Amino acid sequence: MLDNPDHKNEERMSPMATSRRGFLKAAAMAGAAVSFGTSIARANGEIGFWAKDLTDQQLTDMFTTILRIRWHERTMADKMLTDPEYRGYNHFYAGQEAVATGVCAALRNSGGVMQADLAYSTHRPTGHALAKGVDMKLMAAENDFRATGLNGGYAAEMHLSDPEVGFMGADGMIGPGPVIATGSAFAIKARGSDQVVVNFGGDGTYATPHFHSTLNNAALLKLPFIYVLENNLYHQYAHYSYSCPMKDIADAAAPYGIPGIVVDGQDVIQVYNAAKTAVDRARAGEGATLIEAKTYRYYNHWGAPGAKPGELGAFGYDPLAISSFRPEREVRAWMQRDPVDIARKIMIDWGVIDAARAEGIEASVKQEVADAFAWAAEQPLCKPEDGLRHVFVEGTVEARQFG
Amino acid sequence: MLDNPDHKNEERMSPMATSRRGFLKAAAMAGAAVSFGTSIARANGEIGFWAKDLTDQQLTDMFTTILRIRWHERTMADKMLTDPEYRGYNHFYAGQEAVATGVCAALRNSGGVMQADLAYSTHRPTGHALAKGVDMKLMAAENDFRATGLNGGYAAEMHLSDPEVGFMGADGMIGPGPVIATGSAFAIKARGSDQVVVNFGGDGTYATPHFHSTLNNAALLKLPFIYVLENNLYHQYAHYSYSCPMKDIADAAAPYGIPGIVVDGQDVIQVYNAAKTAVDRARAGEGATLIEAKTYRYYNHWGAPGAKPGELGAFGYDPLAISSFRPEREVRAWMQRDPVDIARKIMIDWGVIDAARAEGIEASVKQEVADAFAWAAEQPLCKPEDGLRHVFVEGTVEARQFG
Amino acid sequence: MARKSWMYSVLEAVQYEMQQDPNMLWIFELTPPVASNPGKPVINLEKEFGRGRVVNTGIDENWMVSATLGAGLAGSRAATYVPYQGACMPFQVIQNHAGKLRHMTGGKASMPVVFVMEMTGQTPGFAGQHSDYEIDTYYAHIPGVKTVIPSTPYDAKGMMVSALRDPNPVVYLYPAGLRELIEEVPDEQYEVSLDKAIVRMEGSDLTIVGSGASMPEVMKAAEALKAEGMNVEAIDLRSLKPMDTETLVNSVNKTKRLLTVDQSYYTLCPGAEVIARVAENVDGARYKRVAFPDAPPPASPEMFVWMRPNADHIIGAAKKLVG
Amino acid sequence: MARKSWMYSVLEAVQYEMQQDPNMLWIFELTPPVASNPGKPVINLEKEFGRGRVVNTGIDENWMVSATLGAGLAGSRAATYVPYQGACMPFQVIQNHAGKLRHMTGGKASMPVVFVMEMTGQTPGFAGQHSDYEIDTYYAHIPGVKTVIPSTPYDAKGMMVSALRDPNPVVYLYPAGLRELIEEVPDEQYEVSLDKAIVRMEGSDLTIVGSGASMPEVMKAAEALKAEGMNVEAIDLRSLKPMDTETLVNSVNKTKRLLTVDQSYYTLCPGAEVIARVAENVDGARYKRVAFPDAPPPASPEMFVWMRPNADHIIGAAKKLVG
Ligand SMILES: Cc1ncc(C[n+]2csc(CCOP(=O)(O)OP(=O)(O)O)c2C)c(N)n1
Ligand SMILES: Cc1ncc(C[n+]2csc(CCOP(=O)(O)OP(=O)(O)O)c2C)c(N)n1
Ligand SMILES: [Mg+2]
Ligand SMILES: [Mg+2]
Repeated sequence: MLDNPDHKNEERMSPMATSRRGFLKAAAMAGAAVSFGTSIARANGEIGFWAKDLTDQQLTDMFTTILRIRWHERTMADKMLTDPEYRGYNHFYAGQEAVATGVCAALRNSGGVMQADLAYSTHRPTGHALAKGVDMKLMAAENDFRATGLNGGYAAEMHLSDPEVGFMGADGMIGPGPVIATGSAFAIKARGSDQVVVNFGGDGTYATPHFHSTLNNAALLKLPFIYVLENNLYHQYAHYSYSCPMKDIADAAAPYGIPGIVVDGQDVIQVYNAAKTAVDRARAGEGATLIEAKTYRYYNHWGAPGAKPGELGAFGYDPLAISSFRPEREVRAWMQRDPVDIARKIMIDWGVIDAARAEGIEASVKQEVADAFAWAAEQPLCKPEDGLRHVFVEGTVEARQFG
Repeated sequence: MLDNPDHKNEERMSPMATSRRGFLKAAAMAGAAVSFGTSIARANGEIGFWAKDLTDQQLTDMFTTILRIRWHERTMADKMLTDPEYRGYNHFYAGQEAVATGVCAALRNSGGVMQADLAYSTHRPTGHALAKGVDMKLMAAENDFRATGLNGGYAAEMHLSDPEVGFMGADGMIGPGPVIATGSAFAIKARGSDQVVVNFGGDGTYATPHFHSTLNNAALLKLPFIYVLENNLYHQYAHYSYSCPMKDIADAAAPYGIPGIVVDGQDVIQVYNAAKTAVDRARAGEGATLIEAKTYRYYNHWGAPGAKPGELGAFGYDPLAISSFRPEREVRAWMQRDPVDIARKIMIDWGVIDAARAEGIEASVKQEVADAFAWAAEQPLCKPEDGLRHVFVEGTVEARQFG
Repeated sequence: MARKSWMYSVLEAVQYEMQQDPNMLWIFELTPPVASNPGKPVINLEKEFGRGRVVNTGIDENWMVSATLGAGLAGSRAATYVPYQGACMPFQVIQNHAGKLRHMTGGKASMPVVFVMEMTGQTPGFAGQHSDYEIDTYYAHIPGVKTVIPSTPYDAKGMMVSALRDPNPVVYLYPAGLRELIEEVPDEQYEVSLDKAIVRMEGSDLTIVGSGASMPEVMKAAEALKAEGMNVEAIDLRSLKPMDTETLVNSVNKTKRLLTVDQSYYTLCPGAEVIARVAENVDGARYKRVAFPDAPPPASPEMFVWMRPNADHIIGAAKKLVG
Repeated sequence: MARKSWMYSVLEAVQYEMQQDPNMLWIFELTPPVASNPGKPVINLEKEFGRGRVVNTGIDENWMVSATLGAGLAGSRAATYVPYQGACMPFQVIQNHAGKLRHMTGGKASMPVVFVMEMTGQTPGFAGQHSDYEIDTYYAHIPGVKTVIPSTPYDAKGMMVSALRDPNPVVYLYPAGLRELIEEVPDEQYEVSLDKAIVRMEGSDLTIVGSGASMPEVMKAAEALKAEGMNVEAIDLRSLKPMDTETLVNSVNKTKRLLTVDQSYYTLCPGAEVIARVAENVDGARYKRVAFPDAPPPASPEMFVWMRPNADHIIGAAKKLVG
C-alpha cells in the first residue's frame, strides 16, 4: 500500500557539468544547454546557463561558501563527538551545501528587510545562514547558547535569524514557514519593491497541507516567491515515497501554472542557474517558481549519531530511527558526488583557481571556523532572568515559577 | 492581479444528452460515447455510459429524487419568505440536484456505517441528504429545531446526519470534511470492506490547505474515496477565480496520479456515469477519483434573499454580499439548462415515462413535501435542559449559566 | 464626533492608518472592509486602496494569518479579519510562530500585525460551529501576543488604533454580536490602551467581571441590581493577555465578592483566570462564575438560549453571592 | 507484573486492544510504535498488525487526527500518536469537529477514538517550539472530548486502556519527559478511570495540585516538606476535562491552603481552573500558583531551567503559603 515502486532509491542525477566553461558559455548563449537533463524541458527553455556571467571573484566566493558550510558542519560534529562540555547541536547540512550556496549567490544579501532578498530557512539552517551572509562567529555563539550570540541565546540552532542580511530565520516546524514566506512576498509586491523571497524547505514539506496553500497563493497573487525544495529523499527516517506519490515533487507546480524545475542539487552551478532564472522571473513581476533540488545529507537527521570524529558523514544505526534507517550504501553512493568536490573540479577546470589556491582557501576556511568556535566558547552565558525579556517589545513579563 | 482571464463566465457546458437511449446503449457498448466532451478524454477511456444498465424503475427513482430535492428547496424557500413564524433556514441546493442524485444513485444507501457507502456533505446538505436516503419528514423537523427531528434539534441544517443510510453529516466548516472522510476510507480499506466514501465539496474547498492533504493521502494509501467537487462558480460571493488559478479544478488531480474527471453537473445521467466509474474503481481497490461537476445554484449563498414566493431562484442584490453579487444574467443563463428539465426530457425521450406520468410524479412529490413540512411543524420543541445531554455518550454536563 | 456603529468605527481606524502608511495591508475573506453610517461617507478599503493592498482570499484562514505575519516580518504593517468560522484554522501559526518569534529571535523579529478574530456566540439556531464563543481562552493562553477584546464601539476604535500601532502581534477578538452597537465615537484617531481593564460601574458590594460579548448583559444586570439597591462594581476586562490584575484586586479588596461572567465554556474560561488572580491576592473573598456550560451550543433556540448566560442568570448569581 | 517503562506499558495496552479488535487502527508519524523492556518481548505494532492497520504518514498531523476521527465515524476504533511538534496542527479539527460532533448530531456520531498528543517541555536547549508545555489548557477548554494526562506508567497504561475503550473521543496528553519512567506495571489489561483525580499523599496543612509533567517535582517537594514536618496533601489531577471538583474541594476544605503547580504558562493554566473551582466552593482558603511564566521557553539552558517550575520553587511557595 505504501510502496511506490516508481521512486525508490534509483534517483536520477543529472550528469555533472564537466565541460570547459568557455564552451558552455558559448553553448548557453546559443540556446543550447548540455548539462540540465530534465530541468531545461521543465522550464520550457526559460533557463539559461547564467553562470557564464559570473566573475572569477564571484565563483571563488561560491566555492569558499561551500567550504565554509562544510567545515562549519564538520567542526561542529567533531565538537559534539569529542567535547563533553559542548552543548550545541545541529541538524547537519553537509552534503547539501551546493543548494544554499547556489541559491543565495543569486540573491541580494544585505540591506535589511526593506532591501535585501529574504530567505526563510528550516530546522536545518546553518548552511542557509552562512550562504545568506550570517556572521559565523555570532552563529557559533548562538548555537552554544551564549548571551552575545546572534540571537542572544534565545534561539539556538532551530531559530537562528538575522533580518539584516535577509535571513528571516530557521523554523522548527515543518509546514508553516513557506506560508508565512508568501506573506512577505505579498508585502513586497504591494509596496512595489523588487525584493524576492526564497523559501527553503525539505521533501518533508510536500505532504503538509501548507504546501498547497503556499503554491496556490503564490500563483494566484503572482508573488515574487521561490520555493527551493531540497529533496534529500528522507524526512527524518521515512523515505519520501511514504508521503509523496510522485517521483519529482517539481511536478506539483504544474496545475498552479507556475514553473517546476528539477535541478541537480550537488552541482552549485546548476543550482545557481536555476535560481537565477527564478529570481529574474520574480523580480520582473512574472511570479513564483518551484525548484526541486535533488540532494542528500551525509549525517543522520539530527546531531551526530553514527559519525566518527575527523570523518565525514554518518553511517548505519541511528538510535532515533528505532526501526528504520538509511542504507549505508546509499549514503556512500551519494558521497561519490560530493558538492565540494564538484565545485572544486569546476573551478579548476574553468581556470578560475588552481589546485594550490583551492587548498589555500580550504586551509583558511578551516582556520576561520576554528576561530569562530573558539570565540563562541569564550562568550558569556545568559542571565537566567533575561528569559522574561523579549516576550513583547517593551518590558519584561512576571516571574511565575516562584508562586 | 486577481484576474484570471482564463476562466471568467464562459463556463464550458457539455452538450446535453438528447439522443435516444437505445442508441446510446449500443454506442456505449461499442466503446463510443457521444455526450461526454472532455470527461472521456480525462478519464482515459475508463468511463462508460453506465446508465445503459439502469432499469426503468431506477431511472424513474432518479427523476423522482431530483424532484423531491427541487420541491423541498422551493417549499422551504417559500416558507421562509411567507411564514414569519418559521425559523428554519437553508443553504439552498436548487440548481445542483443532478449532482447529488447522480452520485448517490451509484452508491449503496443502507446498512449503517459498517455496510453502506458513506457520503460526507457540506453546509449545503439538504440535496445530498435526500439523495442519500434521509427521511424527508425527519429532516424537515430537524431543520425546524424539533425534538423529534432527525438529530433531536441539536443539528439543524448545517449538521444533519444519518449514519444509518451512510449520510455522515453536513458540516459547517469548509476544509476539514474531506480530510475526515479519507479517514473513513482508510478504516474501510483496513477492515477489508467494499464500501466506498464520497465527499461532496464546493469549489470553495479547493483553496483550503485540506484539499492537498485529502488528495495526497487518498492517493498514497489508494483509498476507496471519491471527491465530488461541485463547482458552482462561487464560494459565497467570490468567483472561484479569486481562489483557484486553473479553470478545471479536476486538473489538480494529475500530480497525485489519480483520475480527474470534469462532468456536466446539470445532467444526472452524465453525473451517474462518472460516479459509477469512480465507484467501480474504488470498490475494485484501484483508488481514488476527483470528479468536478460544473453546476450552479439558483439561490443566493444562504437563505432566500432576492427570492420571491412561488418563483424559482433569486436574482440580484443579496444584502450579505455587500459589494459584489452574481450577475442576474448569469443566473438566468444557467437556469436554461435546468437539471429537472434535462432529466425529465431524457426520461421521456428514452421512453421511461411519458409526460403525464412525469406530471403525476411531480404532483405527488409536491404533496409529500407539503406533508413533511406540515408534520414537522407539529412536532414538539426541544426541552432547554436537554442541551446538557449528548456531550459525552453517558450522562449530562452541569449547568453553569446560573453561577 | 458622531453616533457610529462598531463596524464603522473600526474601519475608520483602519482607513486612517492605511492612509498614513502606504505599505500597510488588509487581508479579508468573507467580510469586505465596507461600512456605511448615516451622515458619513461610505468606507470601502478595497476600493480606496486597491487589490494590491486589500486582498480578498480563498477559504484559507491559515494563509490569511500567516501572510499577515509574513508581511510584518518583511517590514510592512498588516492586519487580517478572520471570519468566526475560520477562527481556529490559524491557531497553530499564532501559537507557535507569532507568539514566539520575538522571543525566539532574541527580539529581532518585526511583527507590527493585527489578527482580527471574529467571534460568534450570539445567534441561536446555528449549532456547534456557528454559535460557539470559546476562542478567548485559546488565544489568551498564548504568550507573546496581546489578546484584547473590546465591548463598545468607542473601545473598538481606540483599541484598533492602538493595536495597529503596536509593534507586537495583537489578537483582536471581535465579537460579531456587538457589531451593530451604536454610540458616540470621535472622528479622529485616539488610542485606548491594550493592557487596562476598565471599571464601568463603581460599587462596594460585589464585583462583576466580564468581557466582550458578555458585557451588555453584565451592564444590564448591574443596572437592575443597582436599582434594587445592590452596590455593584462592574469591570470590563478588555485585555485578556496581559490581564490587569491590579484593577481586579483593588476592586475585590473592596467588595470581597467576585462574580465572573463569560460566554465561553466554563472550564478554563477567562473568569477562571480572574478568580485565580484575585484569590492569590485577596483573603476571605467569596466567588462565583457564570459561564456557558461545558457543552457545544445546540441548534435549537430553546436549548441554546437557556444555556447562554444572560442578565437574569447574572442577577440570580449576584443575589446568591451577596445575599 | 514487572518493572516497565511508561512507553512499554502504553504500547502493551494498545497491542492488546488491537489483538482483540481486528478493525482497530494506529496512525503515527515519527515515533514508531515500537518498545522494548528487559525480560519482555519487543512490541512492534507496525510489524505485528501490518501497514494496512498501522500507518506511518507524511508530516500532516491534521490528517492524522482527522483520519482517526473519520475512522471512528465509519465504525472502526482508531488512535493516533501526534508528536509534540505537531500538537497544535490538528487543534481545529478536535475543537470544531471531534468535540462537537456527538452533540451536533444529537448523539448519532460514533467516535471511539484516542488522540495521543505528545507534550514536551522538559528538555532545555530547544527553544520556543520544542521546549514548550502549553497544550493542556488549549485542549481542556474544548467540550465533548475527555482530556486526560497521566503521570505514572501505571496510570499511563490503565488510562490508555480506558481511553481506547471509551466511546468518546479522548485527548490523551502524553508528557514525553515521563516516557522513561519505570515502575511495576501489571501485564494484563486494567482500567484507570478518566474522570478522577488521585490523592498521592495525604495531609492536612496544604493541598498541592499538579498534573502530568509537573507531578515528579510536586512529589519531590511534597516528600521534602513532609520530612520538614509540613503535612502536605498532594493531588494528581489526571483528568483535566472533566475535572474532578469533588476531590479538590474535599481536600481544601480540610487544608484551607491550595498551591497549584503547572509547567504550562501562568495565564489560564490548569491551576487557574483548580483555584477557581475551589474558590467557588470553599470559604476562607488561601491560594498560590506556581507556573511557567507567560513567556515562550528560551533556548539557553540557564534561562530555561530558571523559568521552569521545580521542587525548590514548590517548596518555597508552600512555605510562603503555610508559614
Ligand atoms: C509540524 C511538524 N511535525 C513534525 C516535525 C518533526 N520533524 C522535524 S524535521 C522533520 C523532517 C523534515 O524533513 P524534510 O522536510 O525532508 O527536511 P530534512 O530534515 O530532510 O532536511 C520532522 C518530521 C516538525 N518539526 N514539525
Ligand atoms: C473554514 C471556513 N471558513 C469560512 C466559512 C464560511 N463559508 C461558508 S460557506 C462558504 C463558501 C463555500 O463555497 P463552496 O465550497 O464553493 O460551496 P457552495 O457554497 O458554493 O456550495 C464559506 C466561505 C466556513 N464555513 N468555514
Ligand atoms: Mg528531507
Ligand atoms: Mg461554490
